[in-house]
Amino acid sequence: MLHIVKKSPYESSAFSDAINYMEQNDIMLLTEDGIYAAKKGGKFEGALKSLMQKNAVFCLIADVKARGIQESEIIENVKVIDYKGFVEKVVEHNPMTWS
Amino acid sequence: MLHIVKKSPYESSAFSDAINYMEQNDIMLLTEDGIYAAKKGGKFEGALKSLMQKNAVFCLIADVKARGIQESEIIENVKVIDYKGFVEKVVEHNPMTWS
Amino acid sequence: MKLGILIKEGPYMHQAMDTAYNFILAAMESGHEITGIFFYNDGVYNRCATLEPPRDERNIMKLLTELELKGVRLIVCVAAGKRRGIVNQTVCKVEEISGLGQLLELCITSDRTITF
Amino acid sequence: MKLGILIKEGPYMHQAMDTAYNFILAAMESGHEITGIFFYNDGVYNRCATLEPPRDERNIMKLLTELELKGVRLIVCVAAGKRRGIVNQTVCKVEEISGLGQLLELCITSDRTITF
Amino acid sequence: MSEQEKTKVMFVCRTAPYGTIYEQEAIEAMVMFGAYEQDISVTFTGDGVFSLKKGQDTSLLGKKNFSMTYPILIDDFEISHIYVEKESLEERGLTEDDLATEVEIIDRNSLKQKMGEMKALLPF
Amino acid sequence: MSEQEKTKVMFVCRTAPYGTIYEQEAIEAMVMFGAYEQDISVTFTGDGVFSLKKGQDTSLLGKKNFSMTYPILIDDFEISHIYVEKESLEERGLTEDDLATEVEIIDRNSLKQKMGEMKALLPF
Repeated sequence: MLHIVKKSPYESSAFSDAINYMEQNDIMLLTEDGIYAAKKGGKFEGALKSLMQKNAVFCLIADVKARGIQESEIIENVKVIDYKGFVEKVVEHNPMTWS
Repeated sequence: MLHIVKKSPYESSAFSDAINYMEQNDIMLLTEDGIYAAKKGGKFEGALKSLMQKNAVFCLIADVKARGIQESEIIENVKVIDYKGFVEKVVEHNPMTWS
Repeated sequence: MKLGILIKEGPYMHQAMDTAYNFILAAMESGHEITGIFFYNDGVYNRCATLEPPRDERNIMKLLTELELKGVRLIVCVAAGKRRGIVNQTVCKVEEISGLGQLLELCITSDRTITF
Repeated sequence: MKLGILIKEGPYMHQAMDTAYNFILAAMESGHEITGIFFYNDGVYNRCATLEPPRDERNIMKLLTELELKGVRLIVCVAAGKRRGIVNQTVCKVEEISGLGQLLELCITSDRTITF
Repeated sequence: MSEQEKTKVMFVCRTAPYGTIYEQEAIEAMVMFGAYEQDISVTFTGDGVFSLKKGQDTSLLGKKNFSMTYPILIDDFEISHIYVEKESLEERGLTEDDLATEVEIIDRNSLKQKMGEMKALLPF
Repeated sequence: MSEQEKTKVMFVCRTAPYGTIYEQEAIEAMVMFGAYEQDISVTFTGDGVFSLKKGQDTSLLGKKNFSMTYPILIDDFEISHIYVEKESLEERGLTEDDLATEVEIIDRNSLKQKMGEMKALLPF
């Protein structure tokens, strides 16, 4: 499954709820305000790194740039993709949206 | 000040944000989905009790009843008020809404 | 006391308008004056004239119109309304549409401004 | 692949419709088929015909109408629409209004259903 | 229609009732979906479990009490399963006795597996 | 108008930009309020501090980049103060260098005091 997280982890439980539901081979896409979970030095860096020991995490470049986050500020191993990459992930995995 | 919390503490940061902003003599009103913070046995019972050592906490009876919570299930010392009581609190304190 | 009301959420979607309505009734019963209700953000949808909720459900648009008949001033933000399609043709009463200055006016003339 | 889209949030208020729009353009460019866009909850507001956003801002209603001209089917839930005032007089195109069965139909006929 | 041909759709209800309309409009969709002879299931997780709390009385709110619909979803509206996540109940201090209707209480791991079997997941 | 006669109003911005419209419509209100010669201040706390992150580029979203307005709020639009809460910045791994404009970074205790002096608080 593809778990899409679109709320900020600081104000919503969407991110932690999604983590709770991730199985082996599942992947996560951070979009909209969800991308704050991927920012280096934030409160959720540990949770994301721990998730990435088993699951791949992606974030949407359009949302990253809009929020003024440079690619160098994204936690290592989080893969940056565009809308076409988003489509590919949906083709590969059944999506569930956490908002 | 009167801090009005209207989101569930389980899904939103509104409750903990409001606590961070409470000064001596400030009071809190739990309304709408905020009233889940006042339920006995829930995850936020400790945080609410610790807050109540210094600040008074109220909850709105209409929201409590709608959600099937009995008055006996409300954490002790949380005062149950009706809409007229809500108005009185606003008259006594300048309101700030956390949603 | 003079109370100003700011509504930031649309009807039905959030409970905000329902809570505000019950609060306003209670305030008026207790003898307080409502200086006005300002609709901003999705709050402007509360004054869409074509709401048709199921018969066993409250009609928020009509409840607000009843408040207006009791003398409560309703103000729909023109900018937030245009962005969302709440304009002359769709709003309950064209006279309700006004600018953001009215929100500041509410803050100035009310003893308390409360946001729902 | 056949992709069905569910929109649960209104225009401008949430980013949902913007993300969905960019996703749909990318999917079509990649050769996928959009089986339809179903508007539910506040999503029905996206099809309000009277939106007038500022000139330097995107017009979500028009962007959706362009998708429709490219063959994408738009479906506004009749029940959610009536509750919110998005009815025959206010919706872009009366033919778009339909029942919840169409959402299930999308789930059945699409390889993937994605919610925004 | 044979079981194999049916489309498996799951409502994933994550929001508390009354604070927003999501849960109410989710029920309206469940009731309609039931008529189409597919395999529809409903899951309550996170704050969604509060929707099943018994004793709801909305008279002071002026809103409709829609919790009466849950007990008849399976028999009258052909919903296949109603699941409630054990961990979410526990975190909120709720037990089976708190629930307004009989449901299948299952743990998160079993739920993940069921979600993996669905053709479409509809979050509310 | 003397300072004493002015009404003190504070915008309390708690939401991140772009995910919702709150921050954009808050700015639209700030800009209008500035014209009325009252004492208007703006506070960024919680996720609101993300609104001030420098380098915002919304071209791929198709949305308007409204962060250009912050640097001119005080000079061009007569806003009295822009406050940013220190604790919220730290929790999000942000420092003064990350901000798009010069603002008053103050700690939560000082902010509470300022909030207590307001006639009206407008949360966004």
